[in-house]
Amino acid sequence: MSELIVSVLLVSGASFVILAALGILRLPDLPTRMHASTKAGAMGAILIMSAVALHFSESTVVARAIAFIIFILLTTPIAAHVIGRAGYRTGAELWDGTIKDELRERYDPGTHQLESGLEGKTEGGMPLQPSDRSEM
Amino acid sequence: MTGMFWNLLLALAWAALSGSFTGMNLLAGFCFGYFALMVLQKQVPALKGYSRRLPRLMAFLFFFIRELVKSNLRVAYDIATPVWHMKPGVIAFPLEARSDMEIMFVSSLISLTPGTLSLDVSDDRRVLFIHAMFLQDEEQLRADLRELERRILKVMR
Amino acid sequence: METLMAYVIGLLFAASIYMMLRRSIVKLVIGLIILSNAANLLIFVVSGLTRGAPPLIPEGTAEAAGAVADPLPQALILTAIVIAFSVLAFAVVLIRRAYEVVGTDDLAQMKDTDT
Amino acid sequence: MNLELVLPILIPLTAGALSLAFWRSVRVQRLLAVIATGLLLGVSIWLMRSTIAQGFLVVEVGSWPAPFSIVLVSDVLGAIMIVLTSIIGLAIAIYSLASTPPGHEKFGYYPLMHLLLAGVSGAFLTGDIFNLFVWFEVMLLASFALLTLGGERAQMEGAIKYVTLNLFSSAIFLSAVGLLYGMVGTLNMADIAQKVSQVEDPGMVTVVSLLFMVSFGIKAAAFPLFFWLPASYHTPQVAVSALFAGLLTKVGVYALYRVFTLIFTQDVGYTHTIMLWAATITMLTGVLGAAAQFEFRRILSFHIVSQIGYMLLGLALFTPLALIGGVFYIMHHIIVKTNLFLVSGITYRLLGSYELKNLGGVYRQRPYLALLFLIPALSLAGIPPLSGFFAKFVVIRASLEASEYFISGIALLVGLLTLYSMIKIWAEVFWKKVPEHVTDVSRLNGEVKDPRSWAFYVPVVGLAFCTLIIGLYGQPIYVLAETAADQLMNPQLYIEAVLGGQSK
Amino acid sequence: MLNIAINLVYLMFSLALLFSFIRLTLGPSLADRVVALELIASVVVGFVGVHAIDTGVSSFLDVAIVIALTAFLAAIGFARFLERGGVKDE
Amino acid sequence: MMLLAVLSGFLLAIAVPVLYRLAGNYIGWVLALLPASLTGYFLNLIPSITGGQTLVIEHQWMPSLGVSLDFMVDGLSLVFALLISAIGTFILIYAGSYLKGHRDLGRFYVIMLSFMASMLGLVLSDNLITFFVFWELTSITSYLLIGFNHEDAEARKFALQGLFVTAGGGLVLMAGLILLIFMTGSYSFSDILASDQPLHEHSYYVGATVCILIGAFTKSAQVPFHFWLPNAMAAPTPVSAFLHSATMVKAGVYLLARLNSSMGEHELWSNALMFFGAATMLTGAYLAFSSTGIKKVLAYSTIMALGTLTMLIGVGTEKATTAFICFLVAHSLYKGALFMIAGALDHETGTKDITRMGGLRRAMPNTAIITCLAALSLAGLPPLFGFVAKELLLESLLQSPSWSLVLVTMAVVASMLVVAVAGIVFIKPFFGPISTTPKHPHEAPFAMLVGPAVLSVIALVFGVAPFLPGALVLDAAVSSIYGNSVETALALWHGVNVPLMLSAVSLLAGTMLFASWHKLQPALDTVNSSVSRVGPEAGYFRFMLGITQVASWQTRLLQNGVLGIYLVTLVLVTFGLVGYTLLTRHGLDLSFDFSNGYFYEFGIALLIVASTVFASVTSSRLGSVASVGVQGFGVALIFIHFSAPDLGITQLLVETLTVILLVLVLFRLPPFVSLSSPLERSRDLTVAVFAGTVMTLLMLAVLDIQYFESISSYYIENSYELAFGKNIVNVILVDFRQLDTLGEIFVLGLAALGVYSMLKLKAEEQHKP
Amino acid sequence: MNSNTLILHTAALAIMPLQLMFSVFLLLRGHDEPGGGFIGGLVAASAFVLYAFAFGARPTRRLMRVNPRDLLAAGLLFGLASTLPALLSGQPMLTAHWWQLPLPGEGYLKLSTVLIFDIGVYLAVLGTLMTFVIGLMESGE
Ligand code: NA
Ligand code: NA
Repeated sequence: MSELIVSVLLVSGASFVILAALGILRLPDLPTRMHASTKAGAMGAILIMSAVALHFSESTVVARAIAFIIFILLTTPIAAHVIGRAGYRTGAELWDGTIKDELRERYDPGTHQLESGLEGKTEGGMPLQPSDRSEM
Repeated sequence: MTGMFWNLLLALAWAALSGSFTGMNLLAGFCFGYFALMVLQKQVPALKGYSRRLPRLMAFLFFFIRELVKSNLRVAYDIATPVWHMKPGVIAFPLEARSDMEIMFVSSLISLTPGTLSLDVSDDRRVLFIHAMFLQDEEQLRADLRELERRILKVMR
Repeated sequence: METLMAYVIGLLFAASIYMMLRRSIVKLVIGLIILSNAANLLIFVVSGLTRGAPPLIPEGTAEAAGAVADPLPQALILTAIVIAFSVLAFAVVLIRRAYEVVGTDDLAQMKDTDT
Repeated sequence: MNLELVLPILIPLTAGALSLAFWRSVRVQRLLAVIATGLLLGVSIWLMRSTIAQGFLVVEVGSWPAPFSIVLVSDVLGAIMIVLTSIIGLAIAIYSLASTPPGHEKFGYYPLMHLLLAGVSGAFLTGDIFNLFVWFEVMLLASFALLTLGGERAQMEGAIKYVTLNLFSSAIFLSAVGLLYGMVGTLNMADIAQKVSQVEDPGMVTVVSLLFMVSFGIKAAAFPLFFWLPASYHTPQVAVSALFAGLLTKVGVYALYRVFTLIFTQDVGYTHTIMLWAATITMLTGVLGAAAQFEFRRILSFHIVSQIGYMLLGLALFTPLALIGGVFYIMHHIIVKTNLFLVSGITYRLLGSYELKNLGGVYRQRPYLALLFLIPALSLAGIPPLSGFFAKFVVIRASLEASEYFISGIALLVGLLTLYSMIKIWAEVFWKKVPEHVTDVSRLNGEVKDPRSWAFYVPVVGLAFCTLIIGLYGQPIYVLAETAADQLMNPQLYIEAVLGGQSK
Repeated sequence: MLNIAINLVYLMFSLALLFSFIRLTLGPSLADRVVALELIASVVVGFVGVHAIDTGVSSFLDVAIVIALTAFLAAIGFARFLERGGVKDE
Repeated sequence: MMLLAVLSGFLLAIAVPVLYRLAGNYIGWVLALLPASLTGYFLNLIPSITGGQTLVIEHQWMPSLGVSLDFMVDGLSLVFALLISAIGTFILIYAGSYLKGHRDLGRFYVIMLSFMASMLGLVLSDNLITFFVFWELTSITSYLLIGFNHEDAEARKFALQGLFVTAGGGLVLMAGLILLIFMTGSYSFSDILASDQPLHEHSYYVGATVCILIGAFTKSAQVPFHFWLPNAMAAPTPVSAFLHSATMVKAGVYLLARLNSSMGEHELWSNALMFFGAATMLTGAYLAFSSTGIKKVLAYSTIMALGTLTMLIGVGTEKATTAFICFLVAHSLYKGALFMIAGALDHETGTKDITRMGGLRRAMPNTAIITCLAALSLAGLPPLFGFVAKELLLESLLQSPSWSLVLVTMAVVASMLVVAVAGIVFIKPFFGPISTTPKHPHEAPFAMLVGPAVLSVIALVFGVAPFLPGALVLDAAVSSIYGNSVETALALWHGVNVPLMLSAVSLLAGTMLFASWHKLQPALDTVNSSVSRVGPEAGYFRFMLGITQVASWQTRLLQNGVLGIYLVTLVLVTFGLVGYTLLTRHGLDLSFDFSNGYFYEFGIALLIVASTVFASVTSSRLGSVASVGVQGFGVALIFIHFSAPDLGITQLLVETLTVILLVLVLFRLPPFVSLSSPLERSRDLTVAVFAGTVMTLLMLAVLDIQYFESISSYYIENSYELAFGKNIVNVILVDFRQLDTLGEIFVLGLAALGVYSMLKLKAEEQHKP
Repeated sequence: MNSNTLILHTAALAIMPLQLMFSVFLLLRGHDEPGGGFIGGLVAASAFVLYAFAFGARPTRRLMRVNPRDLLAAGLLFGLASTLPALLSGQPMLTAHWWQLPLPGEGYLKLSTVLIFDIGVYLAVLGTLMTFVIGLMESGE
């Protein structure tokens, strides 16, 4: 039984991975490829690790598999966000079929300022300060 | 308070990683966690009211995994079939989330959900720009995103 | 598999040498990376490949279960990787400084010191 | 427990780490430099005495039995090399007090110097082929860093060549170690030697031995593998050049001596003949290279190549006398070549250039410095009764004894051309008038004095003294070389010392 | 059955590697290559997981954890390069 | 005592700076005390030597090498030692006056004394190697003396020339001496002379002889190596006087005489000596006659004398040997005197050109008298010792067992020229109309005349009483050269015989030549200048130029500065050697058996291959970097797949960090551009493929071979039991082979240091004010 | 350009402690399972690299408080210190020493020169890598 579940988990995980791979191969532009790779890749890895956890069924292995999943969930979207943002800002071509781009008009490539379009409106009396933490 | 929370979490994670939940090991984890936090002291933003969040967290996890599978399948379907069904685009999504941690979690979870990808946050941190793969029904998408954000904030606040 | 790897490693050596012979300093560095990978793999392969038996002693036992992979070359390669990495980090910064100081990334133009 | 066998590695390592820890205090680093190298000299003499008394010293590092542990071994050759290393180390440490630019001192010159010495010492003492690789790399990285310290354009250009070609050598070395391990399953050199000698079909051993030959040949700067040396040795500040000139290539030579007497003696007719011709052409190309140069340090650099040829000739002829000659040559050369570089640094300080055309008038203003140049210069050229004469005499005698007349002839011609180069320097730097376009002669005239300028002269005098000693009081030195060569010719002694009861 | 699944998964991963590598070579933008590199890291994770099951050695899991914790740094590095206006060469 | 006698010169040389400060202008006199007392010491040895004894004094030096400070005194060495110390005494006195007030007088004496001591050591050494040591020392010290006026480019050039020729010959001599050691099995002259081994039959004989002759000929300025000697006149006159009278140039002759009894009596030896000696004699005489500078004239006449001496050794009869010794002594006396006089003339008139001197006898009467004596001896006129020597010379040549007629003819021609030379040296400056010279001439100071005077007087005494030197020491000297005991029985007057008639002829002809010297000069100049274009000196300069040209050509070829070419060379050498050896010593194990691999392993291999190829061919830097990252992943997968998890982790981490570093650095670097031509690319590709192929073949060959079991079983068995660790790789790293790891972290630290200084040092310096 | 987003900043703060913790974990159990000082040090370095990427070089220096170079020196000295017990007790160089310190409750704390050495490796690796990265970032990228 457990072997069956392990097998199913493995194969479905691998399917996600191969879909991700197919996705980045086939999809027409950077953001769409990222949709495929980031999520499906992570999903695949998570499923495989679940299979591993189940297969060994030892506390140490399970614990590590959980740790792995937490780490993947934390790091994958960050990487995706950073690349996506950088790719977009450096002018990666969007697919012709893109129907909308609300970011383009608010982004100034010269100053790299990105407006929200809500400037001047306050909300709930909260002062809005751009983050001052970065130095560089 | 916040430091204590993280510290405990780290201690647990330590024990989980090493696979041994003995008292000694938890203590060791606590120590190393403390060490790690010490390094970060100044930078960790305040977090409060941890105790209320655990049940909400559970509920949220359930919700999220469902979303994850659902949208994953949708993306998978489009990739696997020869014709593109997608209508991608970038939308500006006004944020409810305010603190750094909230914004990070919201954007991360949106990114993790297939079909949506957080590209950027406006300089005043009020709008999240999201690349969505399926903009066939933008209103529905916005509603879904808002629901996701609401649930996250519920866990975090 | 060793046989196949012999060909792969031959290719790695060839590629690294080809890259090191380019005139661009960046390619030179890439050649160095490939070269160290090639040498490490060579040690790994010539001392014998073993599948699925890492040189670890399982929990609760005092001896390795059955035949395990030869740990010694692994230790050597680990050392070699670290050393190669150190060297590489140095080389990477070196080419950057060289580019800044000399003003070209063309190795053929860096021949003032010899003649 | 042979402490004296361990300390030559530990002292410079510790001094390096401590200098690093005292990064902010150049004064402490300076003090440490002299103390540590002084200690090293003391320990090396202790090591030499013990080695002579016991024949071989062996430490099984970590108390694990050989061949499973890394062993440190000192035979007479190793002890000789350690003594030389420490002499050079002390000389350079003192010289550096005066010569090192403040920026260099602040950016790790002293730790680098210590660690270079550590790498060199480790290479001389280890009895393990992979550990040898590690020490080579310690030495190499230290030399990389020293070579680039200062960041001048020439340094960068030279360093790229130096780094690339040396890395190629390291990769070949590493591959060769891997292949050898694949064949004999061990890393301990004595164990390898013992096993290699039992191999029935030694063809593959010969093949692998050539990889070692090439790799060490690059480190030793033998023909046609020497390009990195003349490309780079004249680029760093002079104390670094001197340190390199004295020690680095000799580590390659030492490694060749070690493996081609201990391990790879199964096909001497082939391997050593290749080396013989390489040695001969090395002598010749090096000296001709020098003849074409008109820059003080470049001339000296090419001569390193040339003299490596003599040393290799000693090994390649592979007779007891030839090995004596080779070992003697190494001893002589390390001291003399370092000293010449140090002198070049002083004339640089006096006149601000290494170009012969910008130098002159030193004999008039500094006759004692001129004498201090003449001693190593004439020694290098093999003029009796200086150290170089006996070194060359033994090597040539050995080659005549081996009926290698052509090679002896080349060796003699090279001696003459070496003299020519030294005389060229002498005539241009010392005898010639200060050229008219050189306007700043305030240092030469003694109008401007450097702080700590005594530190320029102390090592030069000391090394010149060593040169004189080796020449005038050469008997003990010769006996030392004889003992070393005797041990090299009888690898069984080494094997027994390292493996004890295990050797068959 | 598990064995079949494992071999199947190996096959799928091999294909996945191939596809992502093709994207890496095709680009066209650096970001595309980086995405491909990221995916390859994921595939390696998968490989490691399957290999752990295949060989019954759980220690391989640590490899996966290390990849999860560090591989994304390369992507961040590349992104940083792009955003700070590094010399592009596509 | 003997050791002290030899080394005292060196010791005194060291003390010169102090003594100079104490003695000031009298330094010459003070220093001369040493050679004077040495003269006394050597004179003191005469009785025991004439008694047929050979003194051998032994001192250890490097016994293992066969080098000892052994000294031997027999007749030959004693004659030389006496000449050196006696003439040296006068030279030192002379120099103090000649170079009075010269800023480098102290340095001069240091070198001069060293030279003298070296020369003494040379003639007294018993040990072959010690002999050679002193031989080379004379070359070096004479180099320093010739280049004494070192700020003059000519002086430097000719000093180098002298050194190059003599030291070059010296090196050849070294080979010859080594061969001689092989032949005789002995390191000492005394053993070699005492043994009656037939050296001629030894297979090394020819080689050794040729080498020794070359050494001796270069040192003694035999044709074709003679050209350096006149050029050495760039030296101050005291040096010339010493170098060319008694000493350095005679070192070669000394060696020939020393070895004559062992190596002679062979056609090669005697013919070579006769041929080169006669040629040198004639050449020297001719060139002396055709020169105008007084020092040049004397120098060339020295060459003539050296040729004569060599020729006489070659003739080798008892008579010839006697003639050799007499000629040697006579020449030393008159040449020493004449050089010092030449210096005095130069010093007092300010010119060296004889054609600008005339009628000096009035201003310098004492000088004229001394010159007269010396010149008579030079011309070989009675009653001076030069006459005795010349008569003996002609007589011995007439009795020569071979080539007698040729040699006699040449000797007569040479004597004829020498007579003319003597005329030039004596009559030209001192007689005839008074010429105006740069300085107003007056008599030279006492210190400068005492030497020539004493030497000339000795020549006169020896001429009048030739039995005196014979009884003193010449007999013994002749015996040691000839190998048997000889009684010379010298006499001034032998009656009217053939030699006397020949002398008369040469005197007559010489006088005529002298008379027409002025008229002949232009013709001689034409001849000389056309000969000099093809002569040996031109050959020397061509050789030197050739060295420089070959050197720069070779350096341009090898050290061309192009890293690519260096690397190609290295790669070709490495893999050429290895490949060739593999084929010849092992053979080819070409295998395509991939059957034991799983398909996904092929996948990983393919990934590595593809990423490597792409990294190498892409035109995108960052693509290349990313591809290298993929390659690293592939390698990590191999590690993981084949049971090396630690390696896998490390490889992944390192690869990631490498990519990060590269990206950080590439920020500043320009994109790839295609720099090399298709031809270069295909060359590089060929080289690379060749290397890769050899590496593959090598691996395939090694894969079959495992001669011995690995030592790893020890680690596997004891990792937990003894080292308390379960990760065997880690236990090896931190315990079994901890020293490797210790070295490794220092490598890391060094890389950090290097990087740190490269990045920061410049910036820091720029911040300095 | 401001390359750092709020998201990256925040994420870095969240991920970094996990990495640091994991690195210590790898260090300590390296003797029995994959890991060890080198791997641990590399992971720790990645943590700081992440921080540096998010916040820049100078804030990373401030965060670390210790100069990476001093960290490196400490690592090297730790490595050398592990040779001391053997040296002082007259055993061959680098002979391992093990001490078991009883802890409150059950169990012992196993201390050894091997552990000291591994900590040295960890620190040296961390120091080295941070020298590389911070140096490169500071030198006018
Ligand atoms: Na589709
Ligand atoms: Na240990």
